[in-house]
Amino acid sequence: TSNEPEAAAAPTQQTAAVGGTDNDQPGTRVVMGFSAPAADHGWIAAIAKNAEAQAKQYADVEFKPVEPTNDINQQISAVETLIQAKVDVLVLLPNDGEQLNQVARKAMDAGIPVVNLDRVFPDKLSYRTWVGGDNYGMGVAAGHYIGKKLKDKGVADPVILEIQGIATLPLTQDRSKGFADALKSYGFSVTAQQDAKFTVESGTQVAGNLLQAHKKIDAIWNHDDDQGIGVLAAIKEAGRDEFFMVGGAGSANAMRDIQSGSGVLEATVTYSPTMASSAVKLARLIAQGKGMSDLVENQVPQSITLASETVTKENVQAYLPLGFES
Amino acid sequence: MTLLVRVREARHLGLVVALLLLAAVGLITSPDTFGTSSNLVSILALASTIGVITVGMTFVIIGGGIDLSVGAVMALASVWATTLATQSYGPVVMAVCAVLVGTGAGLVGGFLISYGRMVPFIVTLAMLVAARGLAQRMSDRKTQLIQPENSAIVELSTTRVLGLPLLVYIFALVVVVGWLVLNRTTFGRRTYAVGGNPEAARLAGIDVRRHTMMLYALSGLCCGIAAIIIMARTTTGSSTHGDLYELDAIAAVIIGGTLLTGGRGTIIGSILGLLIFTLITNLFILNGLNTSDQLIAKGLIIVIAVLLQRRGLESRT
Amino acid sequence: MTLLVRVREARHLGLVVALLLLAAVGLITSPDTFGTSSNLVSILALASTIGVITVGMTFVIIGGGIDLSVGAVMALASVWATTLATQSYGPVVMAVCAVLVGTGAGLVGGFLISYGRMVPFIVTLAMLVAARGLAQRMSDRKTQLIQPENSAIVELSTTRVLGLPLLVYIFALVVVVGWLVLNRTTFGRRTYAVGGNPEAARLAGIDVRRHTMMLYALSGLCCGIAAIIIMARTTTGSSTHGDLYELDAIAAVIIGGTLLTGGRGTIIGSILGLLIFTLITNLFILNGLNTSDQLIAKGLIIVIAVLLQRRGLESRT
Amino acid sequence: MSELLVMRGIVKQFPGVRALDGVDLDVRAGEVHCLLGQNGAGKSTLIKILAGVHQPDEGTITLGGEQVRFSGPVAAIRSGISTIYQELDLVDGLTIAENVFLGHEHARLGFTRRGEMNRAAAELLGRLGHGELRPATEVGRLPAAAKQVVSMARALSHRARLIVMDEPSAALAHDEVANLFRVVRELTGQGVAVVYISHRLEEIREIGDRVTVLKDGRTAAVGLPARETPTATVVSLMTGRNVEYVFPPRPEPGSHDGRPEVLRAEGLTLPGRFADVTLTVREGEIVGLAGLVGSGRSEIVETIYGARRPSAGRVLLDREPVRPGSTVRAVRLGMGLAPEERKSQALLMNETVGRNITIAGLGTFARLGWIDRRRERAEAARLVKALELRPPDPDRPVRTLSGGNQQKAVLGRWLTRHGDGVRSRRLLLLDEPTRGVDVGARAELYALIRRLADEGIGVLLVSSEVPEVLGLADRVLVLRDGTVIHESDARDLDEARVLDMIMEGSAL
Ligand SMILES: Nc1ncnc2c1ncn2[C@@H]1O[C@H](COP(=O)(O)OP(=O)(O)OP(=O)(O)O)[C@@H](O)[C@H]1O
Ligand SMILES: Nc1ncnc2c1ncn2[C@@H]1O[C@H](COP(=O)(O)OP(=O)(O)OP(=O)(O)O)[C@@H](O)[C@H]1O
Ligand SMILES: [Mg+2]
Ligand SMILES: [Mg+2]
Repeated sequence: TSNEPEAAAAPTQQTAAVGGTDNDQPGTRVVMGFSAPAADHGWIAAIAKNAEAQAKQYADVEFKPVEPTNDINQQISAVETLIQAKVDVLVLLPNDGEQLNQVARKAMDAGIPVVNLDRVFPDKLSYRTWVGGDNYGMGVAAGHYIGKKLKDKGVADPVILEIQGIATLPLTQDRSKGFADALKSYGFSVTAQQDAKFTVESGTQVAGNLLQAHKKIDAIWNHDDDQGIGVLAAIKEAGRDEFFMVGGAGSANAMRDIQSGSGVLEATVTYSPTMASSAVKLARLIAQGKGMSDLVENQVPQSITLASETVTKENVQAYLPLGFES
Repeated sequence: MTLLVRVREARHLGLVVALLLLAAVGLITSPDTFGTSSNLVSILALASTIGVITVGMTFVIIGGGIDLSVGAVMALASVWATTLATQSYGPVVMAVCAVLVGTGAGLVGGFLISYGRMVPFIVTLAMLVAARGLAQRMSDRKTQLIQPENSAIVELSTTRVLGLPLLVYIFALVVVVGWLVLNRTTFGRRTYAVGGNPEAARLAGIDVRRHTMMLYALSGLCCGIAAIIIMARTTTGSSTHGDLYELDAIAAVIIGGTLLTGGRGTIIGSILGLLIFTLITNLFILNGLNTSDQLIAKGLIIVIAVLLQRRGLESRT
Repeated sequence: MTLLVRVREARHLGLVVALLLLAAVGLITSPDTFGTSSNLVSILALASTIGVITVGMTFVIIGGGIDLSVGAVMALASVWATTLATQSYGPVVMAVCAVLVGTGAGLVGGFLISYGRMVPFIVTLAMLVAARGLAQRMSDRKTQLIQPENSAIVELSTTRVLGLPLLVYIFALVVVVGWLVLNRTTFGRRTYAVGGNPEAARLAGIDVRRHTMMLYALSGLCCGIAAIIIMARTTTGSSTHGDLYELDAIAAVIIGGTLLTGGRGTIIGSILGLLIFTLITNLFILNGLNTSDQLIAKGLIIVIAVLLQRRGLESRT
Repeated sequence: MSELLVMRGIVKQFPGVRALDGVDLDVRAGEVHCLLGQNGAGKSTLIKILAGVHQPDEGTITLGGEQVRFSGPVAAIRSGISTIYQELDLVDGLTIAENVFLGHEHARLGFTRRGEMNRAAAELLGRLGHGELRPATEVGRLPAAAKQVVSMARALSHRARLIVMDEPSAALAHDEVANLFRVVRELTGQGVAVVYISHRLEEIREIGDRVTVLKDGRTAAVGLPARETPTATVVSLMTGRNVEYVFPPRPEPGSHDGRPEVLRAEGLTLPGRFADVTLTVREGEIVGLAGLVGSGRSEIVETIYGARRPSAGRVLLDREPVRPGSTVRAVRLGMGLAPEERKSQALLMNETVGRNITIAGLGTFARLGWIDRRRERAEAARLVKALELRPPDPDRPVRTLSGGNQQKAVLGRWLTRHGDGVRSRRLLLLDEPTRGVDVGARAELYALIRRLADEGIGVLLVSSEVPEVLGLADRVLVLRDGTVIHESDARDLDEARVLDMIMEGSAL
């Protein structure tokens, strides 16, 4: 939410971290192509913004973003255009890793290293490095938080609801699987599952109906803090508070809610868009043939998975600066 | 007169039957949740956003046009009304702002259509695209929360009178006023003429262009009101609000028996059509169907509802 | 004869001017990339999926209907053709499967519309919803990769003849055949009659119902062909393919001068309309505009293109 | 009497056509001024200028001594001119009352006063002799004749000083025309002037005071006395030549007796419309159906053609039973129908004249669905010439043709010559084939129909003009309330007897 006055200027400084090593000294010039899905959603918008902000930190990087789109066909064309323009390195967040695989491979074959962000290409020859979050791990984290808490309370046969993002995305399916697996270790399972569309409004609508379907709820996991605003609004509208809720992604807004402790939102599991900043940094290093200064290796590693962390009232202070404004 | 009433009834009979059938399914499959008053309230609250838009859309379609921009205009209005600048003037100004933005967007589109003589489909498509873009720019693609001091807006959704949230009353008011305007005023009756036979309307001395423009302004106005409702329900303004509302609203209007070619249709039909859609979604979620099955079932139900409605229509001849 | 030709030219003049203007903008803003042959190839490849669909849509709209299901039917066809079961029969069966699924879905919709006498908007909306649901079920919401042994399909996108990928030839072939059918055969001529005045067409001895059904089958067929192209481009079948293609295709057809009320229109206009859209996207890609500004600009460009086209239309009277 | 309206030197140019080329018109208060002219002479265009629909390129209009210029229909209505247009201009979705008062509703603060409007409309309908029409009925559900009545009520609702009627009788039957004339006389009695356009010359003689004749967009004669001027003079002024307003000679009575039956309809029944209709048409024979509007003639013809499905009875073409309810079969077997409402039932308004003509016989210009465009164009050109369409250009959009010329194009559709292997027309069903067709063209059409019959085609003719049925047909069937009440050779009947038969006991 942009209207928190104190946070208005935050995004750039929070994510475009400039470390103190010589890797940040100007090097050879790098033309960096960037393609991501349409920024019609807070998390993706944060990705685009972080990438751009990070690139701006470097005088030696020429950042070339192309039209973000949710149409695979168009994203393929966009990447083709970047290949034609002979950029030095590509940062790609594909709409669907499998569908963009061929064109990513084409880029690699043309000698352009691809930094694969978030949604992974199935073919290892299609990217030089992958940076992304752990969707399965995210589900696991949420599952453990909910499972443990209910177990401690001694609730038998709890009603656990899950509100997914876009159901057709592989990442959604990974998250759900992790969630179910973690719950299983406590002997619990998901009572009902519905998908919203990552938007506030569909969050309201789906939650509004779900709350009617279940008169007594013990816990809700909502995959995405952006749509979570809508979910919370629906909960408020229905006047319900007998349960607790866990969010996903880790928006600043959700963290502030957790901090205030006034609502049902108790925790959120992170899936941070800061990975875009990291990807840009890595892409630059790859293009310049450098390694990561904290590692002994001469080159950037092949894959980097961010851990999904659980933010609760106890540790929220530490995470707030990393929360993205949805 | 009685004949007319009978015809009207028959016209909606199929829809009413479809609605009752769905309700019966609800009562059977979810006996303890479906029929509860809180579920019915929730259905009405859900229906109210698109409901308000559907009223405006009914006018536009009867008048021979189409408005694809409704969802985007609603989003723009919600964003404009929740910028920090607007919010600093308090909830009344926010509401007025939403309504003005909606009406303004409608006027612009209507002007291009009537005086620029451009096809409504294209103009409102362009408006859709541009309004979403503008909303994104304005909000910097962020979700704008309503500040605590303006919670009067949110209370439209949380405050209840006689068990119903205030926004349901807004919805009802829009429907009633829309019905009155369409059926009891010269503006409404002329809308049928403008849509059914624009040349005849012109020959009868009606200012077809001005009238057309007003229809789109009216639709925009409804989007503005819908923006207030969505702000109340989600506690936010966002450029993502109202995605694909145009399809839902048009489908409701057409299931309700309004001709896409204009000149014929009713508000009641549109609202019944919309309630059918809302009920379908509610039933699915109560029964925990997954989205894929929901979609398949929805397709089938739409076809069945229309078949039922056609029977109703035919029985009158 | 010459009069007729002149009318046709004038009809598309505005579109051609709009296209040239866009090209000029491209050459100015991205002098070293826009004009390259590889960029032009990329534009054509991008246009070919919706392009094929647009041809079918032009028939349907001239015939007085509308088809909202195109994107979903394409997705369903792509999914069906890439199931492991289908893939085990090799690439030819996969292609045939896509075409059959598309045509079949079109036939079902067309049957409901013509013999069930239901409104096209609603039937194809129901088909959209149901086909997406079915595609999701069938693929279990997963993206289905084309197996290496069936890479002949993928080669449609990677193999080039005279510098152009094979799929661009498919696109061109569909356009040419579509043009011939519409302008040189009894089927095409009757399509204009059926859309322009169905009652008159019936009384002139045309089987309006069967013809209408065939139009939707034709549109479905085009969706099947488009499915092959999208499979080649993405190397996958997926229930998410073709999202909102219906809007783009309808918009292209209407910008091209086809009347939404039927009875009038041209394939060339539709293709020009589509190329305008594709060119806009390409320009944005090359110039790296941010999405919000793109959307706003797109809205404006659409309006300008239509204004130009209207000038062209008027100049002939 | 003073001149109420003076139009001088009116010029109107349409793209490619000079529709009016210096027309004068003087109309006095309290007179019925008839406007005559061939199809396409410019009558409708002239009155559209008077009604403010078109703006003249040149010329002046003086109304009540003041020069006026109408920027739109509203301005003309305000000046006291109201118009009944040739093409019906009603809104189907509204009620009769709402149509009558469209644009000048009884309203307070924007809210319509429906009771008041319904009462006022009922009064106007009663004045027109149609008290049975309910003001709250939706206009879309009315038959063409009733719509014409609504149009008239609308014209009366303005309390105009000049009422223009563009072929108001074209959709009316005999008795309805009498009603119309009563109203016209009532109006002129109150000092209202009426400009009256019709192609039926006997009507002019009955109701008209003075006549202005248009020819090719110019005034051929001004202010002729309507009753005294000989018909031959009027016709030759209109056409520029002498037209025998007579019917072509017919074959001897009984000469068809031995010839095979092209059509046989047995016991056709459509509940509520017609019952147990049996009729035959032999090769080379013209059979006429006479009856009031609403007696079910159109329905019978449409049922034979397969456009409606009968509840009982069957249709035989050349002794073969025809599958009911399929116009496709009917056309394939050799039937052709010229329907009564050309605009809604026959014409493809977006298309050219040529394409309108060839659409029904498209298959004969095509091989495997591929159209031989040379042959198609040649045939269209031949028919445009043969039917004397004005202008004689097959590439003109049919929309821009005058009403009568559009009618010729509809007929032309069934006259295309058929190529090898395709059966040519065996039976033509002509429903009001001369509606809106001028005298000259009418004589040609009559000759054409007779010629087709002589070539062996059977013709079933429906016309609301009794003399036409009697003059053209060999045999006549008289209908009342959906049943055949009389059948005989046309020569054995006269107009008075037919009218007697069809009116007797009629509700109308
Ligand atoms: N809108 C138009 N565009 C082009 N040409 C037109 C238009 N309206 C009329 N015309 C032409 O003007 C001429 C006069 O037409 P008009 O309709 O006035 O004839 P009319 O005397 O009323 O004939 P009819 O007796 O057949 O009704 C015709 O040649 C017609 O084709
Ligand atoms: N003036 C009228 N008022 C009310 N109903 C009418 C009127 N004229 C016709 N009808 C209705 O329309 C039906 C058929 O009318 P239709 O015009 O087809 O008859 P028709 O004998 O073919 O006359 P025509 O050949 O002049 O059109 C009748 O059954 C009657 O109920
Ligand atoms: Mg005329
Ligand atoms: Mg008739």
